[in-house]
Amino acid sequence: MNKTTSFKVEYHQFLLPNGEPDGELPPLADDTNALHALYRNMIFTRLYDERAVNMQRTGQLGTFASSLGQEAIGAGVGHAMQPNDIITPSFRESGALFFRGFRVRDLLLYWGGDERGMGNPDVGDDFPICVPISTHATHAAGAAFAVKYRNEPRVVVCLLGDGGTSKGDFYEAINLAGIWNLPLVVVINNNQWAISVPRTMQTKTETLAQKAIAAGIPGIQIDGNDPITVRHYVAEAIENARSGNGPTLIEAISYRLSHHTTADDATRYRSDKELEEHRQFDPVPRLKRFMTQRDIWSDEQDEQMLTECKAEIEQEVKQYLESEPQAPESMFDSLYAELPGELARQRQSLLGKE
Amino acid sequence: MNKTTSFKVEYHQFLLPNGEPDGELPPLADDTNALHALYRNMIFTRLYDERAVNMQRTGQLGTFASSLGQEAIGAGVGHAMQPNDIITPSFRESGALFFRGFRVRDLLLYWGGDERGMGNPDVGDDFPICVPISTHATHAAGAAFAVKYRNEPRVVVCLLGDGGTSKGDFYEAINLAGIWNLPLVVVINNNQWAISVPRTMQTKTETLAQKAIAAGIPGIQIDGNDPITVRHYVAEAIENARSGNGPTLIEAISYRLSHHTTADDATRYRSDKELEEHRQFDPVPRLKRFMTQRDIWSDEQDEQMLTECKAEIEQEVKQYLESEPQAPESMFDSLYAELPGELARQRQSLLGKE
Amino acid sequence: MSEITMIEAVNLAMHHEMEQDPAMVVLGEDIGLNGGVFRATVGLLEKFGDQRVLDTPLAENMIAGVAVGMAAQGLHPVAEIQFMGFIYPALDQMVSHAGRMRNRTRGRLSCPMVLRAPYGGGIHAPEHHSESTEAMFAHIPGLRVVIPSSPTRAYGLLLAAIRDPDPVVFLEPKRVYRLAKQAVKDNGEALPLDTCFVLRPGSDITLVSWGAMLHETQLAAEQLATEGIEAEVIDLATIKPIDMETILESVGRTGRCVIIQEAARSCSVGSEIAARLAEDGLMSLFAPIRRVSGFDTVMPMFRLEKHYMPSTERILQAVRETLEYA
Amino acid sequence: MSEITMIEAVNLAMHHEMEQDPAMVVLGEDIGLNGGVFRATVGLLEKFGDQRVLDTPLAENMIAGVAVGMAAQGLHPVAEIQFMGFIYPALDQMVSHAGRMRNRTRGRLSCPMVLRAPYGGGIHAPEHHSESTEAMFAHIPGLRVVIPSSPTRAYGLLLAAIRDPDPVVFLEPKRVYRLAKQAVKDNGEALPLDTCFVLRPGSDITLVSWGAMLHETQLAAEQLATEGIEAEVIDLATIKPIDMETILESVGRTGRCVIIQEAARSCSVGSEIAARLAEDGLMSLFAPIRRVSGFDTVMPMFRLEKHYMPSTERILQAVRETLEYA
Ligand SMILES: Cc1ncc(C[n+]2csc(CCOP(=O)(O)OP(=O)(O)O)c2C)c(N)n1
Ligand SMILES: Cc1ncc(C[n+]2csc(CCOP(=O)(O)OP(=O)(O)O)c2C)c(N)n1
Ligand SMILES: [Mg+2]
Ligand SMILES: [Mg+2]
Repeated sequence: MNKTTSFKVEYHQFLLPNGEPDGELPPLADDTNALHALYRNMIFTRLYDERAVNMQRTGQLGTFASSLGQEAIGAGVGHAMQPNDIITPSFRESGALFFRGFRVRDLLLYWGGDERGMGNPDVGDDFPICVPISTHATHAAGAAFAVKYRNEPRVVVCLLGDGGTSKGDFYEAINLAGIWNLPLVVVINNNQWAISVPRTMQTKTETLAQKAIAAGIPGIQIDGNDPITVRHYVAEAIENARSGNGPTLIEAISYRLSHHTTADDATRYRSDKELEEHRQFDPVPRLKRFMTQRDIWSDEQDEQMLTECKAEIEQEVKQYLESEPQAPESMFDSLYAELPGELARQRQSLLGKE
Repeated sequence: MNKTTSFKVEYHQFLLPNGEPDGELPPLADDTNALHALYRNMIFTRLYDERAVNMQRTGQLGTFASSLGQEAIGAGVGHAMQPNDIITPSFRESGALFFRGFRVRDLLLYWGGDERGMGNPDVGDDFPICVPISTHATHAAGAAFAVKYRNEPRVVVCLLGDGGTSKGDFYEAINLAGIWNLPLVVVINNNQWAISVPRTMQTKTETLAQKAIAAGIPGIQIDGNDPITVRHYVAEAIENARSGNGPTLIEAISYRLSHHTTADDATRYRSDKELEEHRQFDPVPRLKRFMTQRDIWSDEQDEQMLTECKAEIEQEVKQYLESEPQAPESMFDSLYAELPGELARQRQSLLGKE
Repeated sequence: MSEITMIEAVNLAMHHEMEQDPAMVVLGEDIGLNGGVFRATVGLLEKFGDQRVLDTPLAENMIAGVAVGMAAQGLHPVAEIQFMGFIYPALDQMVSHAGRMRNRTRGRLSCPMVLRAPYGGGIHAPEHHSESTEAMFAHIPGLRVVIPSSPTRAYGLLLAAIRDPDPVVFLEPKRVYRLAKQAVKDNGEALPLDTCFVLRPGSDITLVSWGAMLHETQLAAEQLATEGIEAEVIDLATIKPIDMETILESVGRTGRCVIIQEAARSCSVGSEIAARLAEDGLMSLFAPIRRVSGFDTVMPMFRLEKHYMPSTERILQAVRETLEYA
Repeated sequence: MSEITMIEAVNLAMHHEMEQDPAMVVLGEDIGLNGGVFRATVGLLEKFGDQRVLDTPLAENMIAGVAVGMAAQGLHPVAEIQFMGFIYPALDQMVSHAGRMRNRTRGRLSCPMVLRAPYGGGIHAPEHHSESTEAMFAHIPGLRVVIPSSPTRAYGLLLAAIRDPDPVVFLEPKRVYRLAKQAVKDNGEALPLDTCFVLRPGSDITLVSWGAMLHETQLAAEQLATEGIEAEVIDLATIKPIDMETILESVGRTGRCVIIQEAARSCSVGSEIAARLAEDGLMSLFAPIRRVSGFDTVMPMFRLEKHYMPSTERILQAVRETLEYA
């Protein structure tokens, strides 16, 4: 007996690299406020990145991971989420975090080596930045269970990278999300590189989206450099999850135009040619061109927005630079709800009062 | 832009549950020696299991995992392998291990709580039984790399269960096998249960074979209760891997007719009805009927073989029961190639000579 | 109030707390219909349904990670790892996230989860089913590690662990699961998570132990008593934090200490207690601190396990040498 | 013979051994074209090709498991974990398989692998990049754990680790990677894997440390020398097994001991050394054994890391208190 089971993965894109629409556009394309918000977030993130990289160079910040070239993913995801939804971010999704209520100073504190960055009490239930790759995927599943358990109309969005799809955590999490029908959307930022390891050495699959098939959940591939595509399909998956229809895996195809982090030198392993070829797919000019063509954006607006964003960022940088360091003993003070006696003594010894 | 990538998983079966052929048969079906060997291995394994379960009941053995109902998988896999190939077994594949050169006394020693069981020096390079689920999948990948690295025409076969496919190790291993094009065949013994957790609670996927799609490698589903199917497709995958064509994932569908182990009581979580329904798929009568229909097996042969197998098993049981326990200090003696000084002192203290 | 075993006490505590606390959920492998391979969760599924008693796919890293995610979002998950030998994939989540969530977010999020696992040898189990690696968890900042040694303490300590606002690793000495019965009152009273229990007062020597080894330790103390030697027996109970006050006070009186553990010796909980005594109690010691422990070998398969695990004889020998030391 | 840094010495040892040993392969994340994020593997890919220098997908559990599989089948894999903060998924393989393969098969198979990882704080790295959890590995039977503290010792110990027929966890204090240069002879000579190094002889007090903390420890010793106090400084170097002979001999002479480690305190390597001294060297002690260590807190993010890591002042204070103890 021979039987065959079939599967498929679809690829979606609305805007071509030059900003021209490719076929019919979704309603979102007519929502000027939404487009402006997406654009502003991308610009803001890019300016923030630039500033942060400079601060790292001058010793005002630690190692920093830029999202240059991939801003459409953070913007699209952040904009697609409802305030009450929950994000479990990787370390490269500043744009999404700005939409979630994290301030520049929070992120600078974090990359400046200060726990308070992830402690902003106004942020709600969002998870902190996760450094160990893909270990947050199972948190996302657990959080999705929690909101489902309480019948809350909330969805969890997990962001991770192409490298992150090689780690067992990722599979374990999507497998659970499938079988438990969790309100979870996992977005892969496929920026083609995991530090120096190219996507082609990470896995033999043609797509990363097809990894969803291993969990029995829908998986789609989208142009991650088109903010309209990202916003549209992530929102669709989120609302689908909110309606009780379970998880989706989305592979957003992008490209890391920066070094991996400020500690990395990509010229060691990546050709200039490849890098230059990918500049044409840059999401920022793409959306700008689209908006300009549609007459909902002008150079003046652009100038003004740049100025505003820069001013806001400078204001935040100032706050960061002026922030008093935490007291050394703060390393004890949020460790447990109630500090055990033996640690209270260690704390005293740190204060020099043994 | 919309593009679609497609994937498929095929299901294969040669013999129907009643032993009738289902369509064209492979050459193997005409190889009487091979069929006799497969049948003998299944019978032998079943008798061994029965004996071992009894020994556990009478305190002569520890917890024991029977493969009742799933003998076609061990037989098919073991027979398909060349002597020089390498197996990484789970704990439920006695039949395959008998083909590999492990003796009944070795397995009894192992389940009797004695390390020497896996130490049989005649066994070659095969890996020992692996108890932590799926942790041996990456060993299989590493071993497959080693033989490929040395240009040896050898293939590694990894056996694991349906439950084992939920664990990150499994995905990480097949992903690596795909991208490194390793000579590896992973066979899932899908016996429908992981202790009390049914296949349907393990994952949402329609098949387990489709998990191969996440690694970009071929995945097929086969009737794991038809020894001809198992032997045929596993051999095909092995020879394919040997020819440099990379890994295959095979889901062999079977059913656990026993309790999980002697420590388990399946009546707690499994209906008698389900159990009874699955008896009709039993691989042992299936092959016997096929051979009888083809006139290559008789009741006399059956009787004689049973007698022979029982005698051999009793002989082995005797060897096991008469085996002198290892010296207590043996726990030190194979730990390191050279025992560090501090451990030499602990060893002395065990001997009461501090 | 009936007499129950430790495993029944564990079960009772979970029943009690699920009744009280709608945020409590239980998850793990085979914990639903099967009631757990040791029957710790028997009856929970029937009583609280399959949204609160969750059979998971087979993946310990996932179980721990999902518990972290649940706990950070207001649930009180109690996750079971079937045997401690399979807990290592969960360790990453415990060290990288569970122990850090509160600190990393300066208290914005927290991680009130319990990770339960049966541990230790002596039941003739297969390979990997008899480990005692509590020290690895006791080394991890931000966690609490608890080991009960009797039905009453299992009940009270597990309640405390579930109610604790921080992550607790709760290790159950499986050899004790059905060893003895005790009257356990289902009164919902928790025990403290930072206090030793003095099981037997004594003035000649202090014996510190935890989990199943208290059995041999108490037998040794009884034997010594017949010889007129009064050993004080302390059940450590909370492995992290360690209640050194009680131990120091005792050793301050007895001047002699033997630590008994089943785990391998190097970098273990016994090492920590000895080190703290050498730091804070040195001058009250009349004799070297002896550790009676498992060897720094792989726990042997069961035919030899009794040679690995400290016996009453080995304890007695160490005690005698310590007492005779001059 | 040129002066090189520790990271160059690590690189040199791997170059040397790959040349000698065709069974040696190197694997890990970013170790190929990129030469490793710390440049430990620079030049290996170019010289030995992509079948011996293997960039892996991103999965530490897989890296360790694959190394176990390779090693069991005759290769000598040297696997890199990019930072110790990401080593935990690999721990399962180390405890469940690497440390057991020889024992479980009574020597039929073995596991001659090395798991290398940079560890420790002090370089202002992001979260999870500054841990010191060597104690977890030192607790695992069947492993060896090695920590070099200088270029020459890195070269000789890494060669020994690669040649050792059993699994070795090789932890490199990344703060020392480029701290100082030393003349290292590329003569292929390995150092022993069971012996301390006495870096400075002394008769007044014994200071035991390893890895990066030897820097502060030696500064403290120098300061003490200006005051006429001669501290003996011992580089533990092999964390498992521990060379207690050397330490006991030293403390037998000095009667005083301070142990300095960057790691959290509870159930650590320092605990083990103190415990063994309290067991086998108690009567030679004139003063309590002090441990100067990281706190039992999460390693803080880098703005505060210097308050976590033992400073020369903290060492000096502990030494003074130990010397003044009467
Ligand atoms: C478990 C783990 N291993 C290694 C690292 C070190 N590391 C940081 S980022 C990175 C690559 C991640 O690649 P990808 O998932 O594609 O994300 P990207 O950096 O491209 O956004 C690595 C290896 C880590 N943070 N966590
Ligand atoms: C990592 C790990 N977790 C849990 C267990 C306990 N356990 C032993 S067998 C088993 C179920 C395995 O199911 P499956 O993979 O389908 O194999 P089967 O027993 O059906 O052959 C479990 C949970 C284990 N051995 N290893
Ligand atoms: Mg990437
Ligand atoms: Mg199964």
